[in-house]
Amino acid sequence: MRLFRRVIPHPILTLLLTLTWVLLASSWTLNSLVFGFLLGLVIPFLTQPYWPEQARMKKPHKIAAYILIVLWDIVMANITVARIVLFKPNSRRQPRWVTVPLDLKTPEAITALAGTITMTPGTVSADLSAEGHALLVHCLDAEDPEAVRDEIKQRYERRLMEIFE
Amino acid sequence: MSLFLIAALPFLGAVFPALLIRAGRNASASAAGLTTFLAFTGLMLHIPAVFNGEVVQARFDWLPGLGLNANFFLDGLGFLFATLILGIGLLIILYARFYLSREDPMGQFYTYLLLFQGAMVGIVLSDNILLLLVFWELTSLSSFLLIGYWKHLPEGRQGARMALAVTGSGGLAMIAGMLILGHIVGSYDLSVILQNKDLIQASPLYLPALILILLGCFTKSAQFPFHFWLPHAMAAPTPVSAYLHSATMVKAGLFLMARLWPVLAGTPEWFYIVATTGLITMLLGAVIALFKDDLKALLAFSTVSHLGLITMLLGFGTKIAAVAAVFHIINHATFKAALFMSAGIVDHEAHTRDIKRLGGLRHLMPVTFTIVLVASLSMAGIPPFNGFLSKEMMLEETVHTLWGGSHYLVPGLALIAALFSAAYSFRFIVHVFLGPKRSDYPAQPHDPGPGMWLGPAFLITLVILIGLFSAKLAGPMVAVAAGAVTGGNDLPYYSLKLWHGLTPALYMSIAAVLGGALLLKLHRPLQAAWEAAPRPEAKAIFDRLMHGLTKLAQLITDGLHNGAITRYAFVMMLFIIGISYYAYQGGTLAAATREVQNVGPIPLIAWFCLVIATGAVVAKHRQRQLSLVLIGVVGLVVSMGFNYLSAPDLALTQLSVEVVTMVLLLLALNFMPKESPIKAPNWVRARDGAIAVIGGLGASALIYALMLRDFAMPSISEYHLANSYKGGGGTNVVNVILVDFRGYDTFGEIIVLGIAALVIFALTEAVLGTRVRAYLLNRKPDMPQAGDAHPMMMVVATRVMMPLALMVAAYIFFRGHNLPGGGFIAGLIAAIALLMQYMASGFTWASERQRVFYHGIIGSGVLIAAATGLGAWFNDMPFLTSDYGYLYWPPLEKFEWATAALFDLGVFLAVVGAVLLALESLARFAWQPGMSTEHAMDINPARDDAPQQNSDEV
Amino acid sequence: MITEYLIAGFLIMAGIFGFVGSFGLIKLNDPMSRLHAPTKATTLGVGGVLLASMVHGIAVEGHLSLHEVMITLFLFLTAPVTALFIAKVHLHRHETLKSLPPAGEDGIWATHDVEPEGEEEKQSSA
Amino acid sequence: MNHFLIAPVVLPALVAPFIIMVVRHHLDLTRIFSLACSVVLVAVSLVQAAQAADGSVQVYELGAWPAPFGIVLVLDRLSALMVLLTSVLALVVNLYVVGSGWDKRGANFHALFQFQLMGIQGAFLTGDAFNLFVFFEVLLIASYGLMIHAGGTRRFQAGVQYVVYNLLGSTLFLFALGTLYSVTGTLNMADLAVRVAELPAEDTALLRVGAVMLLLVFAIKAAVIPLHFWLPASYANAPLPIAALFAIMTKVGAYAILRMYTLVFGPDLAITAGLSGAWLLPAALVTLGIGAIGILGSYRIGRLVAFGAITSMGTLLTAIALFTPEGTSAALYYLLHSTLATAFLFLVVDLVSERQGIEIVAKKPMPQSGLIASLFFAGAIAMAGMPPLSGFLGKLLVLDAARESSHAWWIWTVVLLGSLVSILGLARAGSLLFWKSHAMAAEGSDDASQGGEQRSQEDLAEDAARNRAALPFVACFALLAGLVLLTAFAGPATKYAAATAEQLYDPQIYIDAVLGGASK
Amino acid sequence: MITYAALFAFVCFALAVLMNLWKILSAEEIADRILALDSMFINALALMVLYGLALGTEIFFEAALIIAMLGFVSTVAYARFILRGNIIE
Amino acid sequence: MELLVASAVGVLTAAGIYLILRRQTFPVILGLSLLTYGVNIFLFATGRLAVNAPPILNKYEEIAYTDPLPQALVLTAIVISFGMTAVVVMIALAAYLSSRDDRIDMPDHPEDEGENA
Ligand code: NA
Ligand code: NA
Repeated sequence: MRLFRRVIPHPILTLLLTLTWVLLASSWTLNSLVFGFLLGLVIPFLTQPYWPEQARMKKPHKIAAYILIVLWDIVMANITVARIVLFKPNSRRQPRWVTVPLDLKTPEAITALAGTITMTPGTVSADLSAEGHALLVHCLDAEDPEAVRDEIKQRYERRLMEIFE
Repeated sequence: MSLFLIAALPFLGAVFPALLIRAGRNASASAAGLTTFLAFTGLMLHIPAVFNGEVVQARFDWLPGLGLNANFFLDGLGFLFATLILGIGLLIILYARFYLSREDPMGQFYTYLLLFQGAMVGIVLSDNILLLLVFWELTSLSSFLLIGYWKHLPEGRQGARMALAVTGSGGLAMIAGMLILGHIVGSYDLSVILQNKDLIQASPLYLPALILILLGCFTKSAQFPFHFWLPHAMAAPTPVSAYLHSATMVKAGLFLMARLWPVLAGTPEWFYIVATTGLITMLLGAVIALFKDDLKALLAFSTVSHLGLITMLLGFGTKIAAVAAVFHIINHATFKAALFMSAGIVDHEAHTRDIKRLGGLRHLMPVTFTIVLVASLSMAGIPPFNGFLSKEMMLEETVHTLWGGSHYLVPGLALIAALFSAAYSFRFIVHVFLGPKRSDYPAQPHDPGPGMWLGPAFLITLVILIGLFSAKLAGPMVAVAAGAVTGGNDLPYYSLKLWHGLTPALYMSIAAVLGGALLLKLHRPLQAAWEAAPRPEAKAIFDRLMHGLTKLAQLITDGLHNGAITRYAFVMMLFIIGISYYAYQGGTLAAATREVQNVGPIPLIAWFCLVIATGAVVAKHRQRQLSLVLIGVVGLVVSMGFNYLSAPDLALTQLSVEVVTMVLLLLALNFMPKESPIKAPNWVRARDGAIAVIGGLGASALIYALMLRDFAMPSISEYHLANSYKGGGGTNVVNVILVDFRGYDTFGEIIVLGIAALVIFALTEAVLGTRVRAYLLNRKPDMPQAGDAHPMMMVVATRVMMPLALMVAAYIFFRGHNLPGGGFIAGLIAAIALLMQYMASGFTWASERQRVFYHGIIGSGVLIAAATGLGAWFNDMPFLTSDYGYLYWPPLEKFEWATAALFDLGVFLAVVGAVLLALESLARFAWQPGMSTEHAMDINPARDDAPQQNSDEV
Repeated sequence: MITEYLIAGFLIMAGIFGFVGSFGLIKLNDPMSRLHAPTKATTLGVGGVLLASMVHGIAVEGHLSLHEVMITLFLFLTAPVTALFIAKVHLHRHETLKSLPPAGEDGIWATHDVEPEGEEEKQSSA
Repeated sequence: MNHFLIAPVVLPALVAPFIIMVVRHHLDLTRIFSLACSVVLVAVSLVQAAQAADGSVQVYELGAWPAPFGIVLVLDRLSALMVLLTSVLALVVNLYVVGSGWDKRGANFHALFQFQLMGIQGAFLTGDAFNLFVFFEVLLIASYGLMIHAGGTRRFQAGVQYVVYNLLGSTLFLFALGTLYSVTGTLNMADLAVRVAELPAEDTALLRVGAVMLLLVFAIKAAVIPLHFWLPASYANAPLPIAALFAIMTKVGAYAILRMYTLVFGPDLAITAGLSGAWLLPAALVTLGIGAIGILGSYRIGRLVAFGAITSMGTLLTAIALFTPEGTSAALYYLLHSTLATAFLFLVVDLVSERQGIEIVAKKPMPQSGLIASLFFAGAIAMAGMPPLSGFLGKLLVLDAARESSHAWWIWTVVLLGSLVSILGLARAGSLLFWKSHAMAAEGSDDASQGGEQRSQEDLAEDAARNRAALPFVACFALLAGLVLLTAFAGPATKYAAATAEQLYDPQIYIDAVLGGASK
Repeated sequence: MITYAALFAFVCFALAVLMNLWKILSAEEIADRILALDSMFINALALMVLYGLALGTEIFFEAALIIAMLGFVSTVAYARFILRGNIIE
Repeated sequence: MELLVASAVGVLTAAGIYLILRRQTFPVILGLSLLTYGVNIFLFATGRLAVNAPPILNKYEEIAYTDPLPQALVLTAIVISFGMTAVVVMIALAAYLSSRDDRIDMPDHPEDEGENA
């Protein structure tokens, strides 16, 4: 195992990069895999100094579920937002700021949460608090900011917590 | 002795004093004297030949392509002048050794003097008019140095520049004249030219050539109206005046007139120009000389007058006049050099040359007095001295000369001149040496040591001897010299003797002497009248002219080159457009051969975006950040356009270059004003707008016309398409062109990038090495700053992206040979991936993590590219010859490899290094002490748990 | 046939959301709200096109092209960063501590967390 | 395959990155490598000149791609001459720079210097029009770096102008190349010549535009009026030894004009008739005049020499614009002379400015005043075209070559008057700098500190050390020796020039060599 | 059918680009201009992929990939410029 | 299509020229950028325009390719002009920082006229 660690210090990244190569090359050949793998070994070595305190995921397998949920939310929210943008007069729309207190600690997790919020239409992560314990979210049209905050915490933060911390 | 050696010896002699500067005054004087003596001896060895009427020659083809040959010949005329130059030169060298003071740099003096001597010898020995020109100009230069020898005297500096200006311009005119002369004859060799009188005088170019050559002669010989420089040259040390300005250099013009006399003289043009100029000069010089109180000025104007005399004689165009001219040249050289040296002695001893402050010196300086007495009487034309003889001949000739139908004009004026000449000669004797001894000399005068008076004493001996035994002593010399001047041995009868009977000339001589005495008697009232009379002061005019010229030059130069690049660029645009239009309308344009292609709506919209954004950049260019945003639109449209029009490689390059450029511009803009406040006046903007529109229309029309026409011949790119795969091993033809067909261009291109980075680095060092650094360190942001310099999301996102981006870079790199991509784009992507780290986590944090120096990356990139190119040499193939093939390692499939990829790797590295070095250098400007942080992101709650080491949070 | 419908559906969806995104940019009347609009274009707008393209690649041209996945991945990584920065520009220029909701225990939002003038001096002189 | 041919390009291209990678922080090593490279370059270019002397045209096909499809290097008499001149000049300037310590005053000097050489040599050797552009850019960008070497406000300001103006030139170059490619379908210069000659006579307008734009590009480089405006400020504000090296840069423009307008758009070509002669000659004459006036009207020594450079370009281009073998032959001789003379005077003027500042005003006498004055005098003689140095011969050659021209009178008048004005200007400057300073010394006035930069004690100590250095004088004397040799061996030199001109006006040899005789 | 759908998408994205342009020119806030430019990049990306789809070629993909990957860098740079003045600190 | 490209070249060139004639360094740099776009498109268009005919060789079928050579030239030109832009920006910045003035004109008035005659 130690040998494995020494040769492949970033197994997930290496795997991801190998996959990336294959995706990019659109070729599922042995050559491609080998080559992608080699690059997957070299590149993390090169970039390692720039990502010193790399977070270790606790339950990486839960990522897939999370992604699916988010994708689904994106589709649904898009439709809502499209309706707001196209048909709802500005005067009846209720833009709101929402403060989301954070339980997440690791930068990667917080970033994932903020990204998720932004990518789901209707909400945008606008800022972190000075010490990183709260997230400022803007809602395009929210009658009940509390509900938005709770949904974020329930639906996304909890899951990210599982994955990362 | 070879003529080459005679001509070269003075120049060799010039070297020694320069080298012997430290060896002392005697050493340099001896060296100068010795070489001159050697040359003189060498010259004398040719006496038998010359007096036999032979012409001694030495020939060397120096610049045959031009007809400039180092050909020398020695005939009577040359011999006469060379003898004067070297002989008097020896005397001057001796004289100067004692004349110059201890403070004067002796070596320098002799160097200049011998340079001059060499140039003069060169002139008189040249058998090639271009060679003669070389020496001619050299005399101007060396005399410039000699006149300005006393650098601390403003008169010296100004006199030197005046002499150079006048004689220099004459010399330049003469160049043209000589070239024309050579053109008429078809050769620049004097011996050839002198055989072609009829050809020359029949040529329509005769007159221009004559005028131009005479300009040279007149300026050099101080003929009216160019005479004014000579008196000002008297600021030179007296040996110089004696040598250059009486005996030799001023005679160069006379020499040349004499030299070319056989082919130029004898025409009415010659007569009227030369004789008239001479006559006026003679008269004017004599008159002015009488009223000069400075001894040297008196002598200078007297020299002007005598030069005029000789010029006039040459101008008469008759052989007998030429004989007289030659004779007077000899005589004048002897008595005038003696007089100059004497004046120098007076100056040296009494510390003044002002006649008004002198008088009664005959008791104090008997030797000098004797010398001056004899020489002055000779100059006045008193028998039995030599001056009398030649002046008599001159007067005789004037009597026979008809000017514009008048018998009396020339002799009349000549008589007046002779009268004044006698008067100033007497004045030198009477006002300086006669009269009562004075008590107020600036220094107590007495005769100097023999070193100073031996020379002039020798000369007055000649004056007397030639006067008494003219036929014996001077006769042969005059005969051969005059024979050379008149171009043959058939000289008319003349006799050199004191008594010719009661001729008109004798009466005129008597009248001149008596009148001269009378004038001297009347000197005081005359001087008063002279000084009261308004007359143009040549120096003032010249100074004004030069000053005006300099001012004008400064005005023109500053006016044209005022540092306004806006105007330079405007002129450039105007010129380019004008000339291009001129070229266009001079040709014909055939009908278009291609159809216009249809346009879909999307390209139309893209075009619309481009045009609007471009217009907006122009309209809003004063808001700088907005302009950058708008440029971003332009860049996007251009990239999309490339992509749409089948140029994916270009699109990729443009896109990535765009990003880097934008970062760069923003980095720079941070330090610069955010607005451009200066607003040009409306008319300027209208003018600029007009030229811009015309330029734009021109470019449009040109490319439109080109696009609608087919190549007359197939493009070479057909070969590239056909051979890209076969010969280059790649299917992306653009890439194969870049790394293979035209890899050399790419090699140059990466070097351009590398250099750019080096320049930027060097510049950063230079700027940060100055007080600018202090300014930057204390600089306050000019806009309010937000908190959170390194936002967490940015940091995390870029961390995730970096390996992915590098992967993409690798992908783009490896596929480049076959599909869009390649080393350059890959390099940019990699660079941007790193750049993101800089932007996200800050300069200090990121550069601490940079383990390889960018200089090294650039260098290795260039070296790898070069080494790949050089690798071909081992196969004895040219630089950058590529190779490709396949590798097969089971169980893998075969790998394709190409050396071009290695070359591309060089490109990749150079790009990465260059981009990052440039950006890093720029970022260094912004570095301030408070900025360093050990953390990549300002906010990180994960640090809450970690033990607090250093709360450096901003 | 189904794939054709699928592709067409994706394309139409993409068109609608792409349009809505940029339309919102014009229509919405407050700057923060306008920031929401382009997220649509990035997600379902481009996403639709990419999906269509991917399906088209598989169905019509018969090979699996996964570039689209990479593009999506990058968009999802970068778009939130873009949005965050633009939001911060807005906060910086138009919002104050008062106009925003409280920032919880930290008291202030990061964008407004600027050290006072004097402190900087101290640091640089230290 | 004569790999020697590319050595003048590859050698500096290898040495420069080596310097920045390996010995960047060791000044002595950097100098050794840089100087060694310069010496080897001289040797290489001597061999090349010898090879080209027999009149053969050697071709080096890069990447083994046949012309016109790949890029070729071509060595004929002209390019060999230019390469040799560049190498010699570079060696001398390098010696001077090392000796005077100029290279220490900023970063990356020697790397940029070598890259600059690479660019210049590449431009002289290439046989491809676009590649010429690339090497123009290489030499330009290196020159930007060298121009602002050691920094300073005025230098930066002048640098901006220099770069901007040249970027406009580069843009025009691309317009020209695009047009030519679009019309002819080729970039190889020999191939261009063949294709242009065969172009249908009824479709000439576009080619003419391309041709003339190209000429204008080169005219910018050659500082032809009214495209010369970049030069005075750039040269005068550059470090003066660099300005000395730049003496060759204007010649690149002259070279390119000569090359393209004898090979591709030759004087007999009907299509482009009247394009080059019509305005180039008058423009060259005006250039000469403005340059001469500038010499007289300059307040600073660097600027004075810069205008001297413009004057000499005017003379040179006058000779080139005759487009006759005699004119070209004269031009080539004058080119050799004026490059050395301009560089020489720039170096001398640097000696002066290092000691007493840049203004042309009388100050206290400087150290080594006598020696420097002599050098200045020699430089002025060379610059003004006075005997005994080669300038006079060059001027005579130019005037002689102009005899048959219908503009002979104009040419003679301007050249001679230009000389006069130059002489006046140089005499004025010399008299102020070297003679009047003695008067100042005598009067004991003290204004030496005026005009120059304020200097600390250390600087002064360094100055003193620098003043004792012999190497700068060696460099000056080397250039002077070059001028003397050029004078003494004017016969052989003009013979080579005449042979070069003859080769240029018989472009078929060049074309056959490049295209393998296939064009016949 | 795909053709029509593609045409529809083309029209939508083309209009979107025009609206972006309008916003870039007319916005009062620099933040809006940056946002509009960013949207324009995204819409251009979509247009390119659409073209690739319509023409059945893959050569448009790389440009799309580059935009997706690098487009945000200039947007961030613009924004950072306003926020901090210095974009690398 | 040709007209669009040609007019784009013209517009970019005209805008570039206009901005280059401004009096401060920054607009001049903007002008150079626009001019660079203009000339790059010009050079590109000398290979004539073609849609969907990139010069990527297809091993399987005979198809039309656009002229690859101008593309290669433009690529080189883009890279070079990038380097040039970087340098000119830096020198302009250095000039500005040294003099705190970003006017591009450089008035050159002598402090001392010296001896004239
Ligand atoms: Na490529
Ligand atoms: Na650019």
